[in-house]
Amino acid sequence: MARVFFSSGLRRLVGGAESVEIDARDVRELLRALDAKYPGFASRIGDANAIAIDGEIIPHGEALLERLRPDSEVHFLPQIGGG
Amino acid sequence: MEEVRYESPTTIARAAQLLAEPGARVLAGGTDLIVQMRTGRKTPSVFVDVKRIPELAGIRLDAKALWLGAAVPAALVVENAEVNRLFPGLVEAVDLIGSTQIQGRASVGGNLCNSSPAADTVPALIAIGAVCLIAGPKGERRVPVESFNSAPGKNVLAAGELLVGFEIPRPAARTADAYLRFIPRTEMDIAVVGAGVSVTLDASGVCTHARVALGAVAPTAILVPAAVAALVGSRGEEAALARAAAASSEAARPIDDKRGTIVYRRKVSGVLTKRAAAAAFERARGARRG
Amino acid sequence: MKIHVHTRVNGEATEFLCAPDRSLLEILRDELQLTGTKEGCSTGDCGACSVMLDGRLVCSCLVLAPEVEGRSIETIEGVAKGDQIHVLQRKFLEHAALQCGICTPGFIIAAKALLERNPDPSEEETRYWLAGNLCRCTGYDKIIHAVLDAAADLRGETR
Amino acid sequence: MSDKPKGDQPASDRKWKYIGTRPIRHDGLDKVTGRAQFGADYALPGMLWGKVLRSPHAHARIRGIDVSAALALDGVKAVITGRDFPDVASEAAEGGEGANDFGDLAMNVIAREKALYHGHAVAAVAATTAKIAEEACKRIVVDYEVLKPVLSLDAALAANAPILHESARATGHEPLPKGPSNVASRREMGRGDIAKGFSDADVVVEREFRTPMVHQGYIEPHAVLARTGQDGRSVVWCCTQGAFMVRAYSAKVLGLSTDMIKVIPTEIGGGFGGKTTVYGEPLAILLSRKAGRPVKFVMSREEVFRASGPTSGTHIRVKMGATRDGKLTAAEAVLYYEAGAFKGSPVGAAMMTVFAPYKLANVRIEGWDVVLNKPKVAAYRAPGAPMAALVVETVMDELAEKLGLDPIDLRLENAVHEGVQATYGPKFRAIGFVETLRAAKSHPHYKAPLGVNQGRGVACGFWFNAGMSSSANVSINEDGSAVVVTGNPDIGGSRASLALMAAEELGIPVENVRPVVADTEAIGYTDLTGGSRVTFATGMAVIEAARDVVRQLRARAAQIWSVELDAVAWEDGRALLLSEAPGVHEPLSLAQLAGRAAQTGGPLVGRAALNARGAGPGFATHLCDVEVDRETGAVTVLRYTAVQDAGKAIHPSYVEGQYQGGVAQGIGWALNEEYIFDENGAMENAGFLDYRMPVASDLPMIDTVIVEVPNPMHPYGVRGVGETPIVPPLAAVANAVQRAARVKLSELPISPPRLLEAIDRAV
Repeated sequence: MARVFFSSGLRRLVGGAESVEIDARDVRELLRALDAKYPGFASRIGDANAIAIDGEIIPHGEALLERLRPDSEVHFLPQIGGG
Repeated sequence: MEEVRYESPTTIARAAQLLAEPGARVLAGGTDLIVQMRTGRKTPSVFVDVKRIPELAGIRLDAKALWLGAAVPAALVVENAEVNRLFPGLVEAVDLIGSTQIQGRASVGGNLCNSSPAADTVPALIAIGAVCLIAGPKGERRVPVESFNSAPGKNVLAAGELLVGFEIPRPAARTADAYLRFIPRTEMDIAVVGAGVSVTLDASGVCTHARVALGAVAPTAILVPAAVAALVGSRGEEAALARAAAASSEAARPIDDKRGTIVYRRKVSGVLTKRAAAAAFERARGARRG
Repeated sequence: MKIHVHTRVNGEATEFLCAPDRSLLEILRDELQLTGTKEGCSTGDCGACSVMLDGRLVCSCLVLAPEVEGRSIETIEGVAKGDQIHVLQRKFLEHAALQCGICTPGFIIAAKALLERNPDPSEEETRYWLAGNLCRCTGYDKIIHAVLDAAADLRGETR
Repeated sequence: MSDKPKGDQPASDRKWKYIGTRPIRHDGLDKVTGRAQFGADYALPGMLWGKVLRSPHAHARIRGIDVSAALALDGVKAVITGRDFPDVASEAAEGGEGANDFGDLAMNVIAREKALYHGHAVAAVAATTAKIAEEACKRIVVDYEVLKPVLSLDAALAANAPILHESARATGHEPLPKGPSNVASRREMGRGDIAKGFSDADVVVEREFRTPMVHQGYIEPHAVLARTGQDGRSVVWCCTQGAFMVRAYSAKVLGLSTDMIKVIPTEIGGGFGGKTTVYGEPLAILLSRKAGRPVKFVMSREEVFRASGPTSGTHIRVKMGATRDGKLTAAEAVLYYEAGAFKGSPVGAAMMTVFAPYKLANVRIEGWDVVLNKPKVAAYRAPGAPMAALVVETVMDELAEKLGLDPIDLRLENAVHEGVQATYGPKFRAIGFVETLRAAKSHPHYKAPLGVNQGRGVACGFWFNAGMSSSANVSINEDGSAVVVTGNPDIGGSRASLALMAAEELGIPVENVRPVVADTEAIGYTDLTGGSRVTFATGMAVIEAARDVVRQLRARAAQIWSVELDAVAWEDGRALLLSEAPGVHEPLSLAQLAGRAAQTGGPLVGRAALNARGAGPGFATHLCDVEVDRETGAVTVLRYTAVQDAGKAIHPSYVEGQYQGGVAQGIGWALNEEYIFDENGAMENAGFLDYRMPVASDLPMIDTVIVEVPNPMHPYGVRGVGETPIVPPLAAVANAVQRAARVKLSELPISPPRLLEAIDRAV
């Protein structure tokens, strides 16, 4: 079960939970599961533009097929730009 | 679109003739004029390059005075050993005009004729009693530097008139000048405040004569008689310098702009007057007969 | 009306036609294809367009093209002699004194002018002499080292 | 001897032959002799000159534009306005930098209904000379309805503020403004219990800073030359941080497919993030199409200031608490960032970086992205992080003073390390923060005595560093020399680093490796030069491509020797036979194998294309000594030391150069640089004279210490180094000034009038 962490800004979308465990093999499955558990979640994290999986920050658009390990830690983050 | 001309006369008479044409502008070092043209602030129709006129291009020292051609580039002034010996404050001011590159072109005459209140050489010239030599269709005339500019961007030159150079009287014995300016960086800025001071001491070290001028704190560079009064009769001691500083702060009539505030410029006017006066006293004590 | 100007550029007799209000920088770059001299500001504040005019360091953006009639100009293209680069050029390379390189020609021209009149400048003299040349990449550190090292090399010292 | 390429060993165990040496960069000779061609150095026969007409109002509705008088001018070949461009829908821009939206981008390139900042492009002209183009711009008549401009964060957020984008609504986390506002987004992040954290603290410090909009200040103005054929295909030469970005963005703005545009990156005269989007490129393409002739645009310095992408002005509040023994208990930050005329400030990155160096269980961070009538911000070196670090690091300094602790010790007590959960979420892998603190503490600089009116500041900084997509080809020439082709414009010596990595893998001298920056049709897709990613990510691709060609070389040798591939090793630029019978086959050099390439199957070309994962975060600790003139408020930087973890320094000179350059920019930002606007929103100091970047005489030598804690995710241990160096200096300078002058600061720049006022207030 991957553990998904919610920063304070996202907690209102998930009933105040700090983190939940989700059974998912990749990010696409994870988002589906989260959306099922918290209806509307997937569409409302639009501004969380990056996802960190086990410390690796991946732009949202690239992360869908990212594999998750059973002990993976997932965080939703704002987008970062570099100079 | 306007046609533009470039002329490089070799005589004052021909230059005066050209300068009588509407839209004619003197081109000396070009470091102000060309920038103003690029940014659209000035649209000259005739460039009158005066650098090929001998009277404007030389430095000469005689028994009476230093004769400084209006178009002499700053670098030549700074490199001149006699000018350094007699007028260290003027050299300090000239050396502050822009970068090394700018110094290769910019002239003292241009610095004055641009009529910026912040021009570095102007307070220094005023402090040493420099007089402008002006030629024009009606002949020559002399104007003290402090009376040359009338407002930002404005001066006493009439159509067809031309600044030929400066007559700077040889300093009396135990006389020295100093110039300081404040800028936020160490180089490449326009003065936020400039202070030029000249003092003459008697044999016992008491100041008998002084001139104090400030730049960038009024529409034109100003003389500060009250600061002079504080210095004359003193030996440049702390209390006298403090009185001169207070007089300069009081005399300053600055504006708030992107380069500094009123409060700041007033305060720094005093600080620089004090520091420049201290330097001038120090130099005058060690100065040999001019 | 265009003016016919005769000059010497890097030792070569050169002539060009120009409108009276064009800058030497524009002529060098757009007419003579000497694009080694760079434009950073066109107001004399960055030094990228530095050239030597009759042995004086100037910003070519602040020289009107007709002013160079009968004068001689040295640009970055004239600094290396044949297959021999100048010591300053070598030291800039050895010290990694350039990152993007846009300011480099101006710095080399200005530094060369310094070393020609002062073979043993102090760090402070070097910094003030070069204050009219902006560099935004290096923090100047390696540039100053390169110039001081080139000066030592030209004096026959090893640092 | 191993049967595998050396590269499979951990980076820390490896014996380097070329990595860590300081060869002369391959493009260096062209750059010191004036031969290198930058953006403005290209010209084509029949070329026209482009000029942009820019809005003289910071906020105005455009009721109509009449270009007829301009078109009537002899020599004018084309005029375009917003109406010549397609409508572009709102869509997040990938592959660029920061939070760009293509709809906004299109409107930033040329205004449509509204001009949103002083300098916003309104029309563009192509003519036979620059002077005619300029004159034509003057003859274009624009009917403006001038609106009240919004010029500060406070004004933008005020009730009844004029609204820039009437139909836009704030996004993010509630509470959000209802209805139209200048808030583009509001977000929150955090964890733990803030109230409890602060109640556990023995000391709480709260500080507030305002920082102005500042510019990257690259010396080369934006320049572009575009040529379009009768088939509608365009070739674009421009100085950019990303040729593929220019292609994608221009295609999007012009409604073209990507294959219609080829972008050839020229040498680039600095960018620092400022050349990560498009300005004149789409205009030049469209004008060249309309005029049927090449069109060249070069921005003036004034245009660069007014109409490119500086970074945000900010208003930041930070509160932190600590126990008596120096353990941080809680931290809170509220960050307001100016986005400029369109949404997308770097506040997101600021929220994530603000407390990243420290172990904190209780955190609350609130970030606001606010639009106002200033140029749209672009990336600037560690976008968003320096201003946030300024406030946190001044708070840390004040905590240290209040607790009577050494400022480095306080940071060491709370410094993050491997395994710690970052305040922005994930756990750190191997990082070198503690190592930078220790190196700074033991540096002679830290113990050097200080004089009267002098002070020493310490500050730390963090940046993520990026990976992203890169392609690389490594091909072997007939004589055994090599060519490395990548798609990243070289902004600070990256060609030398990439060549070093190829040399290391191939085992040939770096002088025999030629690194090339290719155009968009000569190499696979490559994300732009930015995010400190090139040496890391493109370097990874080069290493992979080189290993690919080494595999081929081993196979060729195996073929010649009639042995299995596994029996051939590659060492020091030669294929060696790992057989029981030494001396049977002499090793085959790269040159020998290259010479027999045709015989053994054809040319030797290694390829790699990857989306690099595992960028290692960069940490730095800086020391700064200043002297303050208490009568004028002038600050002199006396000494500066920058300590930073590079993972592995490939070419140490250019690593040092990044540290030094970032420090210089940071010092400028701290002391003098700022956008000054008049009451109508026109920038008053749009030139190098009054936008006061540091000159050579303003700075001391900048000492550097390269710490190397290898990034476990890179074959050589590389971390990006380009951005982190600008994060600490704002605070390092501020802390030094505060200690030297015994004042509390709350605003940048620490200009002489501002500091003198603070000194007078404190007396």
